[in-house]
Amino acid sequence: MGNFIPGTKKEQQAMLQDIGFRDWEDLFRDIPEDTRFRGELDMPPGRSDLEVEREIRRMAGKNRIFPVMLRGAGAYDHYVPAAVDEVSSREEFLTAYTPYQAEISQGILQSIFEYQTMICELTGMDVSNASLYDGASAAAEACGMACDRKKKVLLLSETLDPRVVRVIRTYAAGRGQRIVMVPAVNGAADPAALEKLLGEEPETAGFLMQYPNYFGIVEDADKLAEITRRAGAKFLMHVNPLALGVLKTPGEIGADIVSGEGQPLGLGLAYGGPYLGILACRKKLMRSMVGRLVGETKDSRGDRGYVLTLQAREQHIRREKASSNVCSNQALCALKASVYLAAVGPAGLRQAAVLCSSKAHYLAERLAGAGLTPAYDRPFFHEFVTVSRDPATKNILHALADNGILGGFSLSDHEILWCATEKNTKEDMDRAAAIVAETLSGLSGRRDGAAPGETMKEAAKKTSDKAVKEAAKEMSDKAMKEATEKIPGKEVQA
Amino acid sequence: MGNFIPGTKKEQQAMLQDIGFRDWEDLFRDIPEDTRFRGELDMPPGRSDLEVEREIRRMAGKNRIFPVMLRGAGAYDHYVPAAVDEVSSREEFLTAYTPYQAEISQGILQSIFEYQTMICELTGMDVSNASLYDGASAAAEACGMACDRKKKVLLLSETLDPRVVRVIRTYAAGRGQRIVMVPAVNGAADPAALEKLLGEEPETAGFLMQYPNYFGIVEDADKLAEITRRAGAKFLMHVNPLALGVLKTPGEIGADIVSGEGQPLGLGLAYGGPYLGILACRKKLMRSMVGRLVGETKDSRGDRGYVLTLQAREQHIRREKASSNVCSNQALCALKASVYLAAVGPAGLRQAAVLCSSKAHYLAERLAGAGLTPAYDRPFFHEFVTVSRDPATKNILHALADNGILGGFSLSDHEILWCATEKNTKEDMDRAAAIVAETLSGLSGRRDGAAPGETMKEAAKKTSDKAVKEAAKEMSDKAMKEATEKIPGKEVQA
Amino acid sequence: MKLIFERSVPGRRMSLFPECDVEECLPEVPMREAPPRLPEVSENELDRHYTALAREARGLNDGFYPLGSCTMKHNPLLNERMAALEGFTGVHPLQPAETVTGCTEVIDTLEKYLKTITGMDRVTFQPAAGSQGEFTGLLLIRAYHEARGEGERNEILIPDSAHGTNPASAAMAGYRVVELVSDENGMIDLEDLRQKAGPKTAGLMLTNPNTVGIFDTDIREITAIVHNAGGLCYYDGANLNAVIGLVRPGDIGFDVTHLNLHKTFSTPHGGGGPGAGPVACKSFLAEYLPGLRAVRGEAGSSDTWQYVWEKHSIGNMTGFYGNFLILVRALCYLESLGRDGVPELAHNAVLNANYMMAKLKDIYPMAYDRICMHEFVMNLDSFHEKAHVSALDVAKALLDFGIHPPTMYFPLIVPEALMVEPTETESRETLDGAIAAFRAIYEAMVKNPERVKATPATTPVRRLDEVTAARKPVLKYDFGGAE
Amino acid sequence: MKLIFERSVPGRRMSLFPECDVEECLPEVPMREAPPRLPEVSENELDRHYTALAREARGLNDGFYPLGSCTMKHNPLLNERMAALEGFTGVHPLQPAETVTGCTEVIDTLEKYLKTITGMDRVTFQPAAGSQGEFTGLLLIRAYHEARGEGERNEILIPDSAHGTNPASAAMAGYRVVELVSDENGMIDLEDLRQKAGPKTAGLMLTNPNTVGIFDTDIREITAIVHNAGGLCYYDGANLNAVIGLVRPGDIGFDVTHLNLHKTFSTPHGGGGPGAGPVACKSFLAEYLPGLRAVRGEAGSSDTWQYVWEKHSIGNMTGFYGNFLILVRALCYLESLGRDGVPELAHNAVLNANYMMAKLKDIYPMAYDRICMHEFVMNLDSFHEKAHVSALDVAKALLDFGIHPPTMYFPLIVPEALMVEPTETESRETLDGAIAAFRAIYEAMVKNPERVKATPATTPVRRLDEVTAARKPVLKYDFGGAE
Repeated sequence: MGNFIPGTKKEQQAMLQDIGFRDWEDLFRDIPEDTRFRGELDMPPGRSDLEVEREIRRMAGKNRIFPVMLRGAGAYDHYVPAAVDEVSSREEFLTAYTPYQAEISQGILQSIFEYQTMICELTGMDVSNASLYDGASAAAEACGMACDRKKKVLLLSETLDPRVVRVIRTYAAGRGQRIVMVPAVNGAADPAALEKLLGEEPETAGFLMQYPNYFGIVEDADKLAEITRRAGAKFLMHVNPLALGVLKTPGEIGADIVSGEGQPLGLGLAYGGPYLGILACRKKLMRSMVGRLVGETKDSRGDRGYVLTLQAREQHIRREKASSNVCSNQALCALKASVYLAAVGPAGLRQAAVLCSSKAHYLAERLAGAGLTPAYDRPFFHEFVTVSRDPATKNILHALADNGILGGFSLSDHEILWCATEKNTKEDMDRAAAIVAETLSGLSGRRDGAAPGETMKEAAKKTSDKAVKEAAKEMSDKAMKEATEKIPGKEVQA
Repeated sequence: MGNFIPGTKKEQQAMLQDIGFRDWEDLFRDIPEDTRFRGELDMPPGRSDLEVEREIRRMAGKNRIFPVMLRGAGAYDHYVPAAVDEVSSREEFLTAYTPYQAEISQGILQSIFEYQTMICELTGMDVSNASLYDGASAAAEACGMACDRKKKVLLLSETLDPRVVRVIRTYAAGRGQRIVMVPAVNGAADPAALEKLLGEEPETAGFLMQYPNYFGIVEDADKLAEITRRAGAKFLMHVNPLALGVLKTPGEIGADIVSGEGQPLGLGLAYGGPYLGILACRKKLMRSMVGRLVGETKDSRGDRGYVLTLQAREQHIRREKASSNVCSNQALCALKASVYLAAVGPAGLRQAAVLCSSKAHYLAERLAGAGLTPAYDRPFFHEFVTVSRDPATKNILHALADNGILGGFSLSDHEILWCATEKNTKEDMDRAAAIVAETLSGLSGRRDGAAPGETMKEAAKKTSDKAVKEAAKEMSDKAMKEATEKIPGKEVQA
Repeated sequence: MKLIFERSVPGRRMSLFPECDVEECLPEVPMREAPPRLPEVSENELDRHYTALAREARGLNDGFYPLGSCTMKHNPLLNERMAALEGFTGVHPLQPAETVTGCTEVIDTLEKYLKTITGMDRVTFQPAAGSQGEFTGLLLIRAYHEARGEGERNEILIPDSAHGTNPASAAMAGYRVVELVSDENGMIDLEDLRQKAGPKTAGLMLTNPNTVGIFDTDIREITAIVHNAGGLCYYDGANLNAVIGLVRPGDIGFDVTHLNLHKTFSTPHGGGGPGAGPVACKSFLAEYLPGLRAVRGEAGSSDTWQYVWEKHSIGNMTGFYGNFLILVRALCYLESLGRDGVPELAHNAVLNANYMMAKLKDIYPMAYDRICMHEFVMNLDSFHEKAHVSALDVAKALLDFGIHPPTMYFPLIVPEALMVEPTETESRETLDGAIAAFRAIYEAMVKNPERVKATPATTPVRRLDEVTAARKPVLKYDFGGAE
Repeated sequence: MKLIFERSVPGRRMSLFPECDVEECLPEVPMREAPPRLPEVSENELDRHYTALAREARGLNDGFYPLGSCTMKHNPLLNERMAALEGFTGVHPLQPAETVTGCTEVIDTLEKYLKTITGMDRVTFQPAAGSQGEFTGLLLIRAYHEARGEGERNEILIPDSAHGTNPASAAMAGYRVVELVSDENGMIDLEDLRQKAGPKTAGLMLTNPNTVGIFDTDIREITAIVHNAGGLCYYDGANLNAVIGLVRPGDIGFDVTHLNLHKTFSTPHGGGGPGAGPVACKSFLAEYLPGLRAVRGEAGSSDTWQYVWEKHSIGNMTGFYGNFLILVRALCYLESLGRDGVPELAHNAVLNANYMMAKLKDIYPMAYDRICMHEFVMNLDSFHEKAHVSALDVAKALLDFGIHPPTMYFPLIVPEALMVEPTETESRETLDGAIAAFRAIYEAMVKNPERVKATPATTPVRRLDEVTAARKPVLKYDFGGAE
């Protein structure tokens, strides 16, 4: 049994007696007997390291690790440079507490200051906080920041990640804020609908869109920003930071608050966590920023140094009047992201973005050739949705899984959300497309869809069957609605 | 392509010109053209980290990792505490050079001083060096230390690990030393033969035995030591340091020089290396000790500190008169062993030794019950040899491998050298014995051997068939001889 | 120390990604005007930069860390090895449930252990931190009252000694905070509570032992008063380390609690996160729990796993299933401890705190002169009055002894507070060393208070100007030139 | 700093091993009288101890390390990740050959790369270090001569500038060492060589560039003279970093060479080891190579792998197949560099050395005033004469600038030598920083030599008394009491 207590029983007894206690009971005499738990915990007896390791390895061994992943939908299979693990596993970073004692915590404070700077560079914002729990909760905090006493309505694009929407809804419920969804057309928020809702809801605090959106589409953010700001509401963007290696920045677009999921920046998939919540804003919103901030200052000898700052916003001073209850960040995850961004640099980040985009477009073409029609006719980054004529999703994903490939994420019986990253090779994608083609031809025999080997563009040109397209569109809208509903009754992931 | 050169091509060009060179050719103008290699290296083009990792992982994936190992024979499957990896992967230890600059290398120097102390504690010797390459080369250096100008004959027990013998022979050939093997009886060096050889070879420098020996047997070291020392030769022992957690120490037995393989002390199997050569001796031999030594001293303020010392023995001062050409140690491996020994402590080391011994004895009983007779009637630690009536070795090992078990090491068609450690569970060993029993009964049908389920003791009692025992004995002696021959023509490991 | 941006040289880079093996292609959308000014460095430079930062950081591995209320106990090394297994790190959160049964076993096993430790019936691992756990717990309470048509209950009772997160969480959940007064022992004033509990009361938030390190002996009466008023009781698990295995919140009237895996359950703090703040509750609240749960399909299809929601789930706190890798570490820890190891840790946490308190109380005034639990609070008001030496000064002086200072100025009800929590993983010699340091600082203060106020003198930087930092915030590197 | 034994308290321990699940049993043989006095500590204490040691160690990650002849280049981080893969670390060396084909591929691929880099025909990975590589190479030479009935050849020619390991290795291999004189350029005196090469000559050991950092331009003539005398030529690969990809020992008359994977091929030095010293040779020496090699069985049984010996193998240098995990790292490195990256590294290694030399030679006298290769040697005899400041003093002064000093007092043919090898993985800023430090030390010496002699002042300990250490050796901890 490991208990990590250095002192032997004899030492413990000696210490007890040294300070005037007979035994453990005596030490705990202040705790009333009727509050004591006198039973035995329903746990196995303690175990040695060797045994614990064997047991935990057994559990890890039960999971299936897919050598090839074509699934994203909010968590992305990117390459993690060795430096990221090396740095973040150093015990000085791993086991430190929040750097309240600045004199002996410059290493951590500076690393956060560097992180804040990098996030500002990526987003084009003026202020980044020290990080939050994950992308979804960061988006929820962004929404909270946008609201005030008068303005408590938030417009969310229907093309947001449904998991992000869920967290926003959960947070908003507590805060008494109202969520209104802005409908989408062809996979992107409908500008007309947004304009209309902004008119109908004068208490609107802000509008939040995702960039690229849940379906991988890069929406016309400039137009949406312009409409939003014209109505006097704040423009919020939820971003994939890796895509910001190339895309026009939220700063350039005119966003007021930016949230994002930092997982693509060197964090493993890890069954969904720990991830990294990015949150940044314009300078004017600095004092309503949620979470920790590190600032530069000088020490008593005039040397540069870093401290936690603007703590007047925070809960340990403001208590119930704080901007949020957040009192930690994901410092180690922010460190990982910093090391990632320092390792790739501007050129490497661009390269990663170009690789992701290029591979996704190649995959889309190959899947179109295999018979999976693109669901939307919009520019996309590294994710896209396909529609099948038959309800083939399950068959396709099973066939891929049988070949060691985690296929795209099922949106419906007909729709799949695919993703490609720099880790996917041409060969892997060709193999996946061949498996898809085989599955589809096995399912339906061939009708008038795309012939195998056709490219997406060719297929799109050919698909003149309006009814099919409409059907696909409807299904896709339905899936979207279901996904963004507050509580689905039951959800099966396949 | 990774080249790890910080400077860009432009920077490189600027530096070249800054110091007066036109280009690379100009910088290398002193190298005669007729010595230059102007071809292209027969290697692939450089690759990115992602690609290299994919390629190397592919290679690692080709190896088979056995979840259960019952094989030792010089490399042991022990539990490696997490602390060992944690400490030894710190870049300060990993990437440092030999601690020649003592002022900034106290951490490494002290860790070696601690290692030296621990090895002295384990072996009962006065002086340990800072470590050598592996057990075999340490034994070879021990033999070299034992010799002088007059005494150049080394007696080696036939029960030594044949791989150790090979390295000793290789080293001795260079040094012009002569090796004479001391024959074994029933798996242990024959005291009478040793006494006779010592009489016949007046130039004998020393006698080397292994403890426990290659077949797992703990020989009567006291008697062998007494005979050796009476003849005026040095008594050398090659040890398993883990067994020294319980066994009478070489110091108590009266050894002059101790070598050993440190791999059991927290080093992985790693396909044979890097391992750790242990070398320790009596104080009187200190100045002929091979390799590095760290000593305690004081700094100019009187503070305690550590330095490399007694360097007058070493090759960078003595050149061809040095005690050896060794100019590095296995510092990181010695560090691992130190951390291991600090983690287990005296009680943990004893526990590990008791577990190993107990499991091996249980395994021997179960295998005897399954039909594999013990080859020798001697006390053993955690290895032992079995004999089968039929030439069943290959079948047994294949059957075990099919079940994820790396069986014992094949010594011959009939003989297997088994090992058990603290990592083997009763269940695993029962399973292995059942597979052995099944294989044997499938092979031969049952004759008059042990009935399944019999214990070793019962089986030994029953086996009265002298001829079988003799045959087994003979085979085993033959295997031993072959194993210790200098160069087998061909060796197949199964 | 240089910033990484100051080590950057244009054009330098590492080689991480392969050439593109398909046609290069970006969407036809507006692109950023200029690349982000990220550092451009070689791996060697990067490695040295972060090594230099690490050398100016302080981990538990660097020495004693008696930060009150933070439970800075040893983080077992095995846990890190286990959390790094590819079988965990390589799992996509949206994989089919039947391919992640190892993760599910981790979660289910940890839930089982936390249930028996808390005396509760169900656990959710959604919350990524203690504060999010509080928020979650309050949303459960809110959902409960609303379902019963008692949505008008809009007050949460919180003692004045509470950590600021409690009121902040209550506010986030839309509640009005009603502050309870502590008595001279730092315990809840029952009369005050009786007056404030009523038809508006949604619930009570309490940690026990409380933030001054004292176990509130009226706890059963306190929870009964709240229950009688129709409210629910929330146990803030921040101080569970003192009584784990000895007292279970579920046994003494609490309905819901969060646990800090990064405190009581030994997962590393990471310089401020990630932690994990699972919430345990009684069965009547289970239907409101957030997040999806993987369960084995109905009989007859035992190989089919699926994800299900609770009937009236409040939603999601984080995108997927919380900070999973933190759960792996906590599970390792509990597997190591086992049923007997759990109460032992509480014994020794309390022993170590009382030992230090006993050895210091002759010169360091304690806020409460009674047996403490896992931590104790000094009141250095008299130091300040006599020698103008503040709690801050004493804390900074400890830095020169290589000791991480205690928590300062918390709880708010104690002036010039220093809160010391040694934890059970410290040896007697470490405690004795810290005691000697405290006593040496006291001696220095008596002889020469200015010396104490001039500390620290051995740290990479000296006392930092926090006022200017807040007044003229510089929150990112200034690259110079036009922005 | 405490020794780990001084942190030990009887009875403390970690919990690493399970209870015994079978009957406990030890062989009936004599047991040790008392347990070894190993440390008794908790994991927390152990972790802190080694952290404290690490903080007083200096890795490449801590800064510039221009140790001449040691090639302290950056150790790529990916290599460590790859060497830690369980697919490598978990392989028993005596597993059946067909279950270790991944290891065999590592070895065979690395052999292929080292063959093309050296211009040789075969490689053995048996030697665990450069010195063992030398010994191996000499045993090959010995076996060759003996096989031809020329066993009387018992002399090895070695320049006076050589590293001490060369003569020591020759002695170990049973050879008499004949020293060759260096000329005023640090190169071999051809006349001297012609006189000494003869029927007794077994071979020549040479490194080129030599230990003073100069490429011996007569190299082809040198090897021809030795060959004509019937001897073989051994290339000491210690300085290969200067010319890798540009000059191949196999092309310029060498028959056998060792390589230091921990120098040229970026594997970490580990504080003194483990490294690896593979030996490459021409095909006529291959039949003598040591160690077993896994090969695929004959045609028709392509799935059967087996281990084979060379026909006249000299035996084994290490127990199994050398330091395998070091090979994995070197392979990673070469996979990263590729055919174009290899010569680039040599270019930049030489550029960096010449850059530093050019920026220092106005005040620091160079032993040889000509283009250097990857390192250069200063001769500070004049400093010593003028200001009584020795090479040692300059080295120690560099410590206060956070720079690891160059190699001191080597090679022996240069008095007051400092040998500087920057390596290719250092940036211009790092070189400029070191140049500034050297210049500052020079200024200090001119103004106040005593200040230089009082260095280092910023290190955990000051200059240590090495004389007493050697005179009264204390080589292990004194536990006190009766031993």
